[in-house]
Amino acid sequence: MSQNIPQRKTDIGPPDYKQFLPPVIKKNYGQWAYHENPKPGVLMHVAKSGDRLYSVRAATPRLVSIETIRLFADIADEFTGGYLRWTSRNNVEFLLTDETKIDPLIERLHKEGYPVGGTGPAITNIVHTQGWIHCHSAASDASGVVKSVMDELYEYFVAMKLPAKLRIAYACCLNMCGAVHCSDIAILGIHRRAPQIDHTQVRSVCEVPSTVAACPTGAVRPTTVNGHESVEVIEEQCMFCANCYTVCPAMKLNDPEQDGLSIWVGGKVSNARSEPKFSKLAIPYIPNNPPRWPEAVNAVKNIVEVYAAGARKYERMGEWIERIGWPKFFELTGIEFTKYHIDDFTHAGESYKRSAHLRQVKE
Amino acid sequence: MSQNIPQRKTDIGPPDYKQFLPPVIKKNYGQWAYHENPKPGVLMHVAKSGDRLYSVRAATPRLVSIETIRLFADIADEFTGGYLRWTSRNNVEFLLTDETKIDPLIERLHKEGYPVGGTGPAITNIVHTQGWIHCHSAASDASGVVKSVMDELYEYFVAMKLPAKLRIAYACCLNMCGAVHCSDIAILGIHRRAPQIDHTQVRSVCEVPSTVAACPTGAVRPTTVNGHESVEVIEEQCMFCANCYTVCPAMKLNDPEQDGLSIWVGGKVSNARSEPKFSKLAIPYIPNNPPRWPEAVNAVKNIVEVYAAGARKYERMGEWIERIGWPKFFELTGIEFTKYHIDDFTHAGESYKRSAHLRQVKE
Amino acid sequence: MTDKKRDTPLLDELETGPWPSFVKELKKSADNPMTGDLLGLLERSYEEKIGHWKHGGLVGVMGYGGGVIGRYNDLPEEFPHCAQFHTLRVNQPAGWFYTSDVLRKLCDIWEKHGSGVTNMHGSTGDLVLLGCPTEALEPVFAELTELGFDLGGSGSDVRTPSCCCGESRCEWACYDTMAATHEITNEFQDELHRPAFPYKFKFKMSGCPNDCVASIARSDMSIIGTWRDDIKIDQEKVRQYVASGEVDMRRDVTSRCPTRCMRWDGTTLSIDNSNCVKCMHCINVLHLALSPGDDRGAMILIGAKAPIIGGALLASVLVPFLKMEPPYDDIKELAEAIWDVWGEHGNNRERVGEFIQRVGLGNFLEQIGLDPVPEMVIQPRTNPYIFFESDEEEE
Amino acid sequence: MTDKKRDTPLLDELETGPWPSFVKELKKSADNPMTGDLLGLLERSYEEKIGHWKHGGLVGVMGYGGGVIGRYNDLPEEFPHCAQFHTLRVNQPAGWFYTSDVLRKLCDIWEKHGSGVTNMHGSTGDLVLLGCPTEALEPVFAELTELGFDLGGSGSDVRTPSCCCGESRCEWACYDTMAATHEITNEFQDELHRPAFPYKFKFKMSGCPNDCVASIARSDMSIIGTWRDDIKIDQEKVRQYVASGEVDMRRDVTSRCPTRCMRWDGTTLSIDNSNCVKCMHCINVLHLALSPGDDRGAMILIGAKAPIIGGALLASVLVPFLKMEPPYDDIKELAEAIWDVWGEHGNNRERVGEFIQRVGLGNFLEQIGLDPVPEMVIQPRTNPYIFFESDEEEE
Ligand code: SRM
Ligand code: SRM
Ligand code: SRM
Ligand code: SRM
Ligand code: SF4
Ligand code: SF4
Ligand code: SF4
Ligand code: SF4
Ligand code: SF4
Ligand code: SF4
Ligand code: SF4
Ligand code: SF4
Repeated sequence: MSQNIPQRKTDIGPPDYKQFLPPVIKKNYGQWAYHENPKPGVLMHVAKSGDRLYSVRAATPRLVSIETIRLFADIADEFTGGYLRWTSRNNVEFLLTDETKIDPLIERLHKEGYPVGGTGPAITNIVHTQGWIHCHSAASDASGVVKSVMDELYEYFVAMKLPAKLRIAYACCLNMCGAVHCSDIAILGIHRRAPQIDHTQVRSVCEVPSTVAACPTGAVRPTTVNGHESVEVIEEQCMFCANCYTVCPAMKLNDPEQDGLSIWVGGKVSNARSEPKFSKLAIPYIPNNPPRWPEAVNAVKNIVEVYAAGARKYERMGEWIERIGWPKFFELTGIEFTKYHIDDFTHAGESYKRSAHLRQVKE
Repeated sequence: MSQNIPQRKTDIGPPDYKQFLPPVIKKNYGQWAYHENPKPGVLMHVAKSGDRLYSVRAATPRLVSIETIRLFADIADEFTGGYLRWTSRNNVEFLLTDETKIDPLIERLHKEGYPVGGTGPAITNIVHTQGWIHCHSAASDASGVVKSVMDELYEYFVAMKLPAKLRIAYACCLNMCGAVHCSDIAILGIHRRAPQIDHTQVRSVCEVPSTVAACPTGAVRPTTVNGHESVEVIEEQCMFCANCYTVCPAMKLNDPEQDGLSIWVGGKVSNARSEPKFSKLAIPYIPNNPPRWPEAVNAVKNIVEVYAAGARKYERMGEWIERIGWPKFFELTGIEFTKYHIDDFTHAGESYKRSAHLRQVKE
Repeated sequence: MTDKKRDTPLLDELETGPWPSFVKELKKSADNPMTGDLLGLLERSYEEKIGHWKHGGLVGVMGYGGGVIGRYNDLPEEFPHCAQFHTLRVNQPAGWFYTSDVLRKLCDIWEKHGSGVTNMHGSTGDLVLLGCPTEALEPVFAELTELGFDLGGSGSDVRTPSCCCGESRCEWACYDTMAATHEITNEFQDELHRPAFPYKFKFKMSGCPNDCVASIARSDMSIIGTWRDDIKIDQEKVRQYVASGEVDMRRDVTSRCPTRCMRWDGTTLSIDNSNCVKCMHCINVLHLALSPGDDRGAMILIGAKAPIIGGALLASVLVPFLKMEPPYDDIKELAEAIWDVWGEHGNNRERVGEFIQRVGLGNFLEQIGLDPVPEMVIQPRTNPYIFFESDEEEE
Repeated sequence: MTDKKRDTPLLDELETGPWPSFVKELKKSADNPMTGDLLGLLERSYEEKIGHWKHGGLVGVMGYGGGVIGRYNDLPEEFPHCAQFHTLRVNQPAGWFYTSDVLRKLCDIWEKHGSGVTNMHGSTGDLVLLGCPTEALEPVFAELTELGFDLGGSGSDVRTPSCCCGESRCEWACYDTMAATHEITNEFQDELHRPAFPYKFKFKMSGCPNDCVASIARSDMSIIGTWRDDIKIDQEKVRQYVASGEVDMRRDVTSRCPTRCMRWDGTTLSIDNSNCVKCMHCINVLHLALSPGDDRGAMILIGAKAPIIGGALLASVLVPFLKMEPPYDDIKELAEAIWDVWGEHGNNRERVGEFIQRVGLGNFLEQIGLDPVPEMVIQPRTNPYIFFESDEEEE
């Protein structure tokens, strides 16, 4: 059992964060007075003691090579005494106290290809997932779509010119590992073909009852194929969620022609002003078009631009849409409203408009 | 087949309303300019032509004898030229043009025991149902509860001293024939004991499959009793809705000790300001205590008074509660919040507080 | 025994107090033996805290499947005169308008054959004749039709439509609710009298979003008047409201507008009508100064109902705006299209609102031939469970 | 063949443009044969528009049930070096703080045994080492623990908790998120490493309602800082904001307060704190002038998750306010009470939020021993389907 295994400890837990904190933080921990955001990507936190901490935030593609981490380590040594952190949205932050080093640091990061920005009313890094890099379930790539979209929205990362923060998330399948369900704009990989069953594989790797139970619509039924227990799928009842595939690898949904992306809008997480909101369907389907997914990129860009032009200061995407009404959102963006936009899942009825409160109806 | 049946027409539909309209309405139909509410129970509608119509509104117990209808007819002849109507909330309205007759008419109606009021920011008649007068399903009486409550709230009918309209509804069982689900205050008869099955009756008058299908929680199961098909009820799964009883008379839920009333608040129908709202549970259970249901009367009165003291002008019950928050409503009214208040039906999760937006929490 | 039955000490307590007493009403008709017995039976319920009516009973008038609710008491030996105590639901005239003359004639019929007790009116809107023995049903019906009245609905049919008084009196009515109700009731006499649906189907018509017949909460098809142009403002009268101190524009009006689309600058009220949701509030408050626009019509909402069994539903938007012109063919055709689909695919005892939830509004629209529009929803779906159709996939 | 594999014209297009390129990152490590093959495999996916990974695979380190995601490609003959390409989820230090020194050591380990590719960080918060052959799992793990790092969660266990930077830098933090996260992560090492729950269980800690780790959307137990006394106002600084023209008090602040509980009279800002719902907006905007009160703590919310399978859930209020004091026993006990109930009665693959929906929040509270309070709901129930309990009936 223990052959070849080097000496090791277990259950030690993560390292104590305190050892990685810069002195200015250790000293002023919990004693911060206020902050400012002097320029895109730069935060200044001022302690009650008067001490100042500067955080310089740079974009990363999240998927980074150890060469890049070493580069960041070198940069940290040069500018911050070796201190840095990552943010909850995969940006790297260099933590320094010497104000004069900010501009050289920014310059250096830009030179290395890691632009500084993402603070304040801006678009910050896209929270995303594995895609074709690592996940069996992916209906599209993740990193490639993110790169393509951010190349196009770059100006909104390096400047603070939007009405409010705009959070984009990406997930490559309905498991939504990437916060997609509560984002200002979300891009979601979707399947559109019922699972193709490999009956031989079912036999060897799947439990029929748990596969049947996995399907929320009851589309998966037990059956017998060539005298062996297997499953079948009632295609009209399938909405391509892939939950059956998660429990049974023999139920592949991936399909080069049918897979693609959908776009969602108007979610948020923060409690600022309005309560957290789910993202809502904007565009049901856009075909996969690697390497740059131009249709998806344009769709996202269009939504950002219409929002930027119409929203009031401090108004997040969803707050703006609720103010103008969904009919107006579809009108302004030119997106078509279809039956797919109308919820038909468990709580569907709760989304029907149950009042006479309607804005001016076009003739 | 046609023995003893007098000559008769069918499918003639209701009489044409036009023949019952007073001349001032016929003349100014669709040509009204504005209205005023000069005093409680009196409306003045002014036509573009300058003509005026006065409507004097009197309470009725809805359940009225033909003697009373004849009395109203006589009063109408005396004051309005014979014209009258009923409202959507069971008040009677006398329709006249001669302003000088208003006060004598009011006096007369009061003398006969039919008080005038119910307009404007007031409590108007209670929309209600049959109760023990006529329905097999009733968990309490209707008319008796209504009479008891309105005796106590009378002052709010004959004056216009509330922040806004306050609509009360009563229904004697969960079928809610009386608009209970969208009322400022609703009183609802409820059962609290699972159906007692009369197996002999099941055999003769019920279909087992439809009885089983009627139960929303799956509490009714087919079974065999003394060799005959019948049903049984899993008591823990029963929430006393009586739907099984509606389709199968052998499943009686009525019970002198367990039946009673529940109180609901904060619903509305109009689209004014806020969208229509459902009523929400305030008090899960109050025992039946005829003939005057004092506990229920006091509970309703308490809610009315707390509302009257706290709401702003034009704020309906539900709007007031939403402004101050439900925790405050329970605090101010002294009503206990229990697990029964927490929804556990189909869309229960939609009622959980899914945000950090909380008012000051008491220590 | 008659005496003992008439002894009603508990009910007598409900004769006191300022509110009109239903016990007094019953006593007014108590010479009628049916009502006499009813009083005794009710007193018994008050003593025992339980009802004494039995479940349903198949009675009615010939050729009709609805309009009568059969009812028998469970103590027929003690209270024989109300042993059979059915109700007749008489279709009220639109808007509940009557003359003294016609009321007296109705009373005469009911005195002759029934208990003399009525409900003015039932919750659905019918004039309810409460307490009819089986053998009197046909004579009452014959005399009613002779007088020009017909029965309303009961069972799985169109239920008696009802409406607010609308244009007969109310300046806010955006269409003629009474005319529409009368027309629709007459058009669907067969559907009203002969239950052939999966369940009941109620129409209610309100002239404006104040919804004075609670149509959005209580009808399968709710027709609510509205407008699509701008609110009309008489600025002079607005200023008078303010000058008189009667209205505080911010507190009472602009801050209560649900979309805050109004501005009062001290002299002029302006409304961003593109964001007005026609809630009626400002018009209600400033009723001498404001009124609905001129381009009036109605919206159609679908599927309200009481909670049994999937939970109560408010009606939801089906047609955001429709000009309401006699003979209201659009509405008739829409209703028929709905009945076709629901009639064929609806389960027994499944209201149309529940049916739509089951099949999905999108599919329902497709089946009745309406295009989806964003006005129908509060918001698009939040879950990713889209039933993509394969023809689409082929595109 | 190596050459042909390295020919990646589609991916190469993603090296251009201003945003940092993941393709460049891959190429930086492409001397590593694993990453070289990964590039080839990915190019194939771009050509074919389909992924080339196979479903799961039971691999891990000894004694642990989680922390490693097994992954195999489906073209092992063409791309043998990434035929086994597992990931190790390394539990990040709270707040994602590092020194250059420790990062270099991590890189050295990963260079020695793995692909050289990482995710900084995964969506749950782990430092993800992407691409490890099976035989290297144990050596990597041993070297990681030697360096002071441990694995995070995967499978049906506690998932790696994460938090916002909180008191390390942010003046709004209402409790010490990093300390709480570190403490809770260490307390539950066993639950984190040895899956024994019905499904995953995520903790996320945010210092205030801005919720910078999206805890309310993405964690089974969301701990959000808040306060229960009054917002602190420096009136002088408020006036400076106005004087400088930077802030329009009505447009930017008072009219955006969700409960409109603020008043600005031109010189003084007053807040009706009893109606403030602590949304943070006014503090966010007037950050130099306003701050959360002094009586700080956190609320606990429960049950957020992604849509699979009943639809996405946001977390809902479980404890409206709790003082957050080390060693956070209240929270530990609460979590354990929840796991006991959910562990016993939860279905396989049923998140705690779904479990609560199934059994009902009321019952769940009873089982974990919390009293119901109105703060837990938006509103009380609207349907009348109350499961009255019979002991109550007996009272
Ligand atoms: C560094 C970071 C926390 C961390 O520990 O990593 C952080 C840091 C700050 N956040 Fe945040 N937020 C961070 C993720 C978030 C998230 C989570 C997310 O996006 O996934 C949210 C919720 C987003 C949402 O609602 O969808 C978030 C919602 C906010 C808000 C509320 C914004 C709003 O109006 O809705 C504020 C307040 C503000 O911006 O005025 C805020 C404010 C701040 C402040 C000003 C707090 C402070 O005083 O330090 C920090 C700088 C903000 C900035 O970037 O402009 N932070 N912030 C995260 C940076 C992510 C990044 O790299 O871009
Ligand atoms: C007569 C009647 C219609 C009918 O055809 O029978 C009617 C008549 C008027 N209603 Fe109504 N409403 C009538 C039932 C309703 C109902 C239905 C109900 O209560 O079941 C509602 C919806 C109630 C709800 O939301 O729960 C209703 C909500 C309104 C409103 C909106 C009130 C609000 O702020 O929410 C107004 C506007 C107002 O009061 O300013 C209104 C206004 C009016 C006006 C002023 C309209 C007019 O210009 O003629 C009428 C006199 C109102 C008054 O009584 O103060 N009427 N009104 C009904 C009288 C019932 C009664 O006997 O008391
Ligand atoms: C008479 C009346 C109550 C009243 O006192 O006014 C009434 C009485 C009955 N209703 Fe009702 N409903 C009456 C209006 C309503 C309304 C209100 C409305 O129409 O605006 C509702 C709520 C709105 C709706 O339709 O959802 C209503 C919702 C029900 C339900 C629940 C239906 C549902 O889908 O949830 C039932 C149960 C059923 O249909 O089996 C029901 C069933 C009944 C039955 C037939 C009892 C039964 O199970 O057989 C009651 C007969 C009582 C009796 O002994 O006379 N009654 N019923 C109302 C009809 C009078 C009229 O024609 O004017
Ligand atoms: C690596 C990561 C995505 C990433 O690129 O960052 C990830 C990757 C996977 N997730 Fe996830 N999830 C990851 C964060 C999330 C999150 C976000 C979060 O934790 O904040 C979510 C949404 C929040 C939630 O938990 O609900 C998430 C919701 C899921 C689900 C849906 C769970 C649900 O209850 O709805 C699944 C399906 C499952 O569990 O069977 C899933 C399953 C998976 C699996 C294990 C696929 C599977 O079916 O076996 C993926 C392995 C991918 C791979 O090949 O490495 N992943 N997953 C994230 C973990 C990295 C880390 O440890 O830091
Ligand atoms: S979102 Fe789906 S495809 Fe993407 S990493 Fe998560 S489980 Fe895999
Ligand atoms: S993809 Fe989802 S809906 Fe389709 S069969 Fe599988 S589990 Fe059922
Ligand atoms: S509410 Fe129930 S008990 Fe009352 S009349 Fe309607 S069906 Fe009968
Ligand atoms: S009363 Fe309702 S819940 Fe109880 S058994 Fe009958 S149908 Fe089922
Ligand atoms: S619904 Fe509108 S039109 Fe009809 S009576 Fe009420 S206020 Fe007037
Ligand atoms: S009708 Fe309602 S929404 Fe329209 S302006 Fe008036 S108050 Fe605002
Ligand atoms: S959640 Fe609050 S405390 Fe934490 S970083 Fe964001 S703003 Fe600061
Ligand atoms: S924190 Fe939010 S709710 Fe409280 S006063 Fe400020 S804006 Fe209003």
